[in-house]
Amino acid sequence: MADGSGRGRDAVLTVENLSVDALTPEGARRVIDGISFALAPGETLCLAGESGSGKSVTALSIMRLLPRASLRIAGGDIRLERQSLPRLPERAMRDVRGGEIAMIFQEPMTSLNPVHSIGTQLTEAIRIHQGAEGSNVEQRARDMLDVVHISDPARRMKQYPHELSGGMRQRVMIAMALSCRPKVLLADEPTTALDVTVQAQILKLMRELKREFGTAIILITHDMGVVAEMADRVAVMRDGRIVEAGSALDVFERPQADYTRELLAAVPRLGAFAGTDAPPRVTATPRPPVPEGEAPVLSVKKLVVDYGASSSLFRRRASEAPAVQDVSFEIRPGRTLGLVGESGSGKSTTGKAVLGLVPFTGSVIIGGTSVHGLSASAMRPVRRAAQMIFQDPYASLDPRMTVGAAIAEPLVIHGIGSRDERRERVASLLARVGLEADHASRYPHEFSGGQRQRICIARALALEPKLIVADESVAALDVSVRARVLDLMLELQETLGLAYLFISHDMAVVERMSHDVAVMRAGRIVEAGPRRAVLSSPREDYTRELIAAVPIPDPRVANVQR
Amino acid sequence: MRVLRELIRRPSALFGLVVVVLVLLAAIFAPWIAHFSPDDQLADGLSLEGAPLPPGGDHLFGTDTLGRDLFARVLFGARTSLIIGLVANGVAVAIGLLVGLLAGYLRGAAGNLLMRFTDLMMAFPALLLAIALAALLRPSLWIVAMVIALVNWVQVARIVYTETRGLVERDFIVAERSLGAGNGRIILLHILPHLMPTAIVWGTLGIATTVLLEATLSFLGIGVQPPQPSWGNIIFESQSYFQDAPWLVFIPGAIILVTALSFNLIGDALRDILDPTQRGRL
Amino acid sequence: MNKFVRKMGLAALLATSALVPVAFADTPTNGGDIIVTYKDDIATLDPAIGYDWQNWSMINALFSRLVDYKPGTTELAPSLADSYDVSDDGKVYTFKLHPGVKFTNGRAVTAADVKWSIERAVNPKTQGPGAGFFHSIVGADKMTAGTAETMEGITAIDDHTVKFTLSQPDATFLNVLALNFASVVPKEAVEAAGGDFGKHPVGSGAFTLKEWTIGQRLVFQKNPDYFIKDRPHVDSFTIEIGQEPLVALLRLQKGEVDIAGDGIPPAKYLEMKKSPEFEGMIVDRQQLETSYVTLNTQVKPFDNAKVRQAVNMAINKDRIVRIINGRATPASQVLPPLMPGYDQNYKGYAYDPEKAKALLAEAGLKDGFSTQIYTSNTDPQPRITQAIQQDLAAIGVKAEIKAVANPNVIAAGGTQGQAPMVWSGGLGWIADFPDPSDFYGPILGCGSAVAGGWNWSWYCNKDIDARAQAADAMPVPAKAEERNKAWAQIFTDIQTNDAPWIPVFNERRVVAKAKRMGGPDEIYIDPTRVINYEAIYVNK
Amino acid sequence: MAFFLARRLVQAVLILLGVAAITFLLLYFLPADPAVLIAGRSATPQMVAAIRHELGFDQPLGMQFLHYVGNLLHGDLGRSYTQKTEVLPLILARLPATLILMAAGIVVEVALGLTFGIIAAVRRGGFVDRSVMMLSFVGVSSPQFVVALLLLYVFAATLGWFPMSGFGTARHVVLPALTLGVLGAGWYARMVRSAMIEVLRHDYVRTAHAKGLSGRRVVLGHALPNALLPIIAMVGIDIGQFMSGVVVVEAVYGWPGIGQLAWQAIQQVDVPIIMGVTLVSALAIVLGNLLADFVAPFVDPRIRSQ
Repeated sequence: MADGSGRGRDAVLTVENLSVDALTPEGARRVIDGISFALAPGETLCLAGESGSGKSVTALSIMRLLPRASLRIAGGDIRLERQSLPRLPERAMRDVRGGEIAMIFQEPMTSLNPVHSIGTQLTEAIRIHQGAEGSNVEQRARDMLDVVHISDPARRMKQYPHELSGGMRQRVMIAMALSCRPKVLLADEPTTALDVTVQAQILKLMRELKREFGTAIILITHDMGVVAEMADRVAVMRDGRIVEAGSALDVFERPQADYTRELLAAVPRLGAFAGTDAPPRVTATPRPPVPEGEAPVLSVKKLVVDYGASSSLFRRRASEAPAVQDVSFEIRPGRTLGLVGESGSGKSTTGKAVLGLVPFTGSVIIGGTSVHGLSASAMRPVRRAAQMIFQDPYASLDPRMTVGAAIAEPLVIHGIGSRDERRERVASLLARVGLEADHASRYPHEFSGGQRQRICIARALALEPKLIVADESVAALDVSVRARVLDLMLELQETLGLAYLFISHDMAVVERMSHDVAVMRAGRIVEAGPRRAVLSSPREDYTRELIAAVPIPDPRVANVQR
Repeated sequence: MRVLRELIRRPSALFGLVVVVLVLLAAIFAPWIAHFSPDDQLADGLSLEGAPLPPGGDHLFGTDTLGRDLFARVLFGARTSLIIGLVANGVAVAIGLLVGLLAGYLRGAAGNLLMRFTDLMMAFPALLLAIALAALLRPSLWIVAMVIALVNWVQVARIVYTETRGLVERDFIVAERSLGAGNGRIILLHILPHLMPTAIVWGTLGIATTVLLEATLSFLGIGVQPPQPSWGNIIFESQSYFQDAPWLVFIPGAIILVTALSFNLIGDALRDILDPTQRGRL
Repeated sequence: MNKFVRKMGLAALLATSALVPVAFADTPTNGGDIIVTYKDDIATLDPAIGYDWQNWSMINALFSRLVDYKPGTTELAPSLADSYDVSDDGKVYTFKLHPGVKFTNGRAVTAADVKWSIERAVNPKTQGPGAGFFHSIVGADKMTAGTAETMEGITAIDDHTVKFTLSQPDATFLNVLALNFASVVPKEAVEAAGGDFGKHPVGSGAFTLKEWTIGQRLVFQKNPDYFIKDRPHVDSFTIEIGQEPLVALLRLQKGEVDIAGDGIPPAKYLEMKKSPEFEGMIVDRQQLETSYVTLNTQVKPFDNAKVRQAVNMAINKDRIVRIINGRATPASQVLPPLMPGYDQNYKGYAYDPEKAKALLAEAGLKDGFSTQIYTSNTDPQPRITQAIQQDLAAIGVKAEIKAVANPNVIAAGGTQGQAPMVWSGGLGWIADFPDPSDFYGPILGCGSAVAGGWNWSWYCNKDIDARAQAADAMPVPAKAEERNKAWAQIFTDIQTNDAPWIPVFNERRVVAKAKRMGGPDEIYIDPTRVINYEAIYVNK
Repeated sequence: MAFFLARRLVQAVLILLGVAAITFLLLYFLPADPAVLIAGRSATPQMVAAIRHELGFDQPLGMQFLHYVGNLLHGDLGRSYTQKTEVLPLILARLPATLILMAAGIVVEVALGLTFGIIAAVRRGGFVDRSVMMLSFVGVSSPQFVVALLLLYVFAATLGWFPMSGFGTARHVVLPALTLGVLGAGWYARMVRSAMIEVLRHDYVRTAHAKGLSGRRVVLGHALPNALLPIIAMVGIDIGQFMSGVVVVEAVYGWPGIGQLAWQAIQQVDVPIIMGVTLVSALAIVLGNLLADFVAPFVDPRIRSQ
């Protein structure tokens, strides 16, 4: 640990041997186990690691905002310059919060209070910490909005969070955090919930502000691309410990810990498959590729989804454009169409329309059957051919149903097999996605995110479909897990000849999975074609923008870009 | 069995369970427990001036204004009140569930119609409706129970409606639909179980209010007909005696309270136990 | 009615100072403002409409009539009329009005007002409950049928003389004229009120209505021009309404209230009776009331007189009286003890369950039977009914209780074949006037055994009906004694032979008053008008 | 927004019509015959028939209802059978008292409910939480009449802090409002608690803490406004519940409101008054809900921009 734990005397924040216990009825369980690091002024330290590694708990410990009933600092010390925070009286700690150490959170949508105006929320912090009065405060708040490049600050001050876009809100959060010129900024996954292009802008802004204000930053992220772009030093966390720490360059180029290496290997890199037409092979003996010219499993023509039109006379909002407009594509057996685009571009709606989950106009033909206008019973056989995997595996499993029942559900619905046969089928499906047969009697909440997504895949496979619509199916997963799930999906494609409609905002993942790519924006497909063509030589500016915004998990490249 | 074991593990739920079981046993075995018939106006049950006797002596809870043994009346009243509290309230919750669920799930014209009807019933002063209904249908225990059910379902429907609308949007319902599950299956197997906590909360919270509503109806002369005792009408019959014969008001009052509380404690515990995501936690 | 002084002058009446019975120890003092509380709203103060025990005494105080009762007695006395004359056949009554009487709007009261007022009370458009009392006046039938607008039987001979012609002699006619329904009202005020005369009453009585805040209070002020000298005694009385009886008593105790009009709820009665603190604050008196159970003579098995007699013997009236803390006297017959014609020697059916069972067996109902008993749903009526139920059960009669709101009891009783038994408590028969005929026609006569009628026994004995008619035709006071005897016989015969009722008790009325309120008990529970506001006074 | 309110207004009118129709139908089938009651016990069948005709009861049901609704549109609620006067002035004279009582009751209820609910939510799972919830349960399960008499006996009759009965000054309203409010407060405490627990989980609460705000300020300034929405909706709905409670409370405290009027009318089966009170209550409930709809945008800006 060369300088990872560098306890320079000039460190602005020092964490020393910090331990945190979770309080459970069975007794205390250690969730942070003796971590130490120091943060020099103006430095950016990235706490990297997967979910559950203790990154956020560390940040909350520093702020002393751990939920009193469930988490407790068990040992160690946190010092802001020379002041020991755990021993500070609550009153004094309040002055530290927001004044000396500020924090921004992952969800800009929910971390601003929806009932207070931007101005109120901004000036509040300034009033508390600086004791400034009246118009002076207003002026400072407007200045801060200016600093984070929000246009027309005077008007924004009167607006409410829901009137701003996600990126704007995160800018407001940053303005709020920096308004009292804190010495340290804790940023907990600040860009995870944002589109790539917006993420790029926010990251740029943070770098800018760091230079301008000299604020030291602790950036918590799971995204190694972000780490590479932002970090001066990196601390990799796992299971409540720091497994590796060092300069960004060192960690990326000469990782010491196995875990770090694994983590880096799992990170998808855009351009890694630039020279190929198809996703990489993952099985030894794949099925022979489907010959060109075979009838497509899915054919979509002039698809339009207009939510406004379906609602009643009273509720129609005239200004809203249809969610999906005039979308056409087809997918042949054994192939994957990657559908990329930013949030709100209509890609998920397209996926739902394909499965008849939202009303649409136009034509959708699955396995030769036109879906449009089919009754529920006529739709059933079609459903067997096309299945869906959702973004949030936990949300898409009924929390009150065992995993076995969930996987058997499609069989029951379609009246396939006897009870015993279904049990066997469930067991084999579980095995197929790499889970144990005895997992069938457990409930979804007892599984990890990756396992849950495997369960969802098993459920989708139960009917032996020809097509699977995967809607952001790996977005909520940690990188290492994500890689394994993607491998599973590829393997299934190779062995079962599945076709995927792979919906994702992540260009790197799409590159890895797809044969063809379609880029959506504002409800329309702006560019489509073979993956290699679209990603290597995009015709549209928008596509280029998307590609450029993807963070590259390589500090050297990132530093050049800076 | 698992549910029972889990209930017993929780001290508060155990307390509730014990009370409820005791009350149930008291109701079932009332004729064997009571020394007196609940309707027997005992010759020596009143003082010479006609005042009820305080607790003690032959009469554990004292006597009421007609010289009847209050303990016996409370025991037999448990039958009436449990039927009112459980059946009336249960039916109300069931109707509320049905209407709210259908309205929330169906949306569209049918759902709209159901909700407008709910609004209409909401705007109806409950007591007046109960009175009119009870006056129309000749009062008897089951009629009273039905009247109360017809009045009390509205709030449940409202809440269930909101919850159902939320549930329908959830991914796992969309997932079910993508699997081709029919409406019946989705409603029964995937929405209804999620509404159970609400049903349990209302079912248990409503017990006390239902028992008291029956009492109010009795007081207005449209409840359970005398001499059939119910906890509520024991209180209402004698409420003006609260100073001179406080046992007539406070004993049944305390019993209603403790019973309702016990149901509530069980309900709270059940809600947690039946939720698999809470399993293993306390 | 022992005596009615014919052609007695008002001056003479006042000279004898008959207003103040000998028993009065102190002389009334004048002045003072008092507060009276009631629970229920005052329905109306329109004398042609008001007909409940609450507004009865207030209307009485606002208006005057040709004749009236002496305070605290059942004795008739001249009032608006100085004197009257009755023809020998008993069909024509001629009254001379007291000169110089004015309505409180300043206009003099004339004979034409008397005619108009009574016609108004009879006119179905008025929807008054008193129309039936005037049936014996010539033209009343056409009026009630809606085919005439005036009654030829009433004529205003001049401003001060009014003549009534009856279609048949009516011994109770003077009593009828003493009813509130016969109060004299000024036509112009009634018309000006536009249907709301009941809220804006104008009369020539002892008081005027000064203020009526709906739901809160009514203030009655002394009429300075009242034609009877030295009355009323108090300057004003305020009726506060919406007062829970229990609360009213607490306020009475604190001196905030002078009269708790609703009396003492059963819950407090014993405590107050025993407490020395309440000494002299409780007025507890007999009234002209009988509480009874009607036995529907048209419903099986009560169509059998033996069954009716049997259930009469089954009821333990002493115990029922105990349940209401002794606030009543067990009754043996239809008439209450204070009523002329009450037979002190008649003992009725003694409590004897064994004999009752034997009688039932005789009637072929050895194993008893099931029936229903209707009752008002306000305490203590359901409790009393439960006691009755238990007594009936002892002889094998299973009576299901139907406790419903008063109007529904009335509806059930008045529907042919519906209610086998009705407990009259809470709707009990309080006499309109102190004459035995009032206890026959409306509740036991054939004419009232009709749908919507009040003869809930559906009792109709043609023979008795004829005797009743004959008794009523006997001229009063000439044959008063004989008439009372005839009535006494009628009622004991009804009870002995047909037993259409179980007379249970005669309830006493209880009023709680402040110690400062003066005067004898009988003006607080006046047999003809509950509280006599004219006569009450404040001790100085 | 304006459109939304207009729509709600139309709905409100329809609801009132529905309430009128149902009440009318229910009361029509009541066994009691008003004509008999009006005619009194000395009446002959002819007199009863004449009165029935006067009241229009000899007409078919549909005609009677149309007539009623027609009059209703002119603001005519008919005439009381027992009081022989227009129903509308009777109700209007008593309405202010009831509105004052209800307003005061709601204030008590919301104030208590908010205080206890917030305390319970902040101290979730602890002793304070459990005690508060237990207390709220006692409140929900207590018979109103007994509570009213107890309060009256202790605070008015014995201690003499408040007048026992009547209407007029602020002191008069204290006990009735307390009786009405204490019981409802139980429901509110429960609701506020769960709403607050939900809100306290949100990121913006953490943001507020992270800004260095005091706990009180976070809870009251940031969490509470977000938890208010369901409570406002509940106040709107609650008016209906209050209409029932008011009957008992007004009776005990001699409060000159429409609750007493309703009680008497029910006892006397005075159909026009029952109809009138029902409609006025329904109107109050509908207006309460409308008011809640109207207030909601001021509390939550998200609704404002819809």
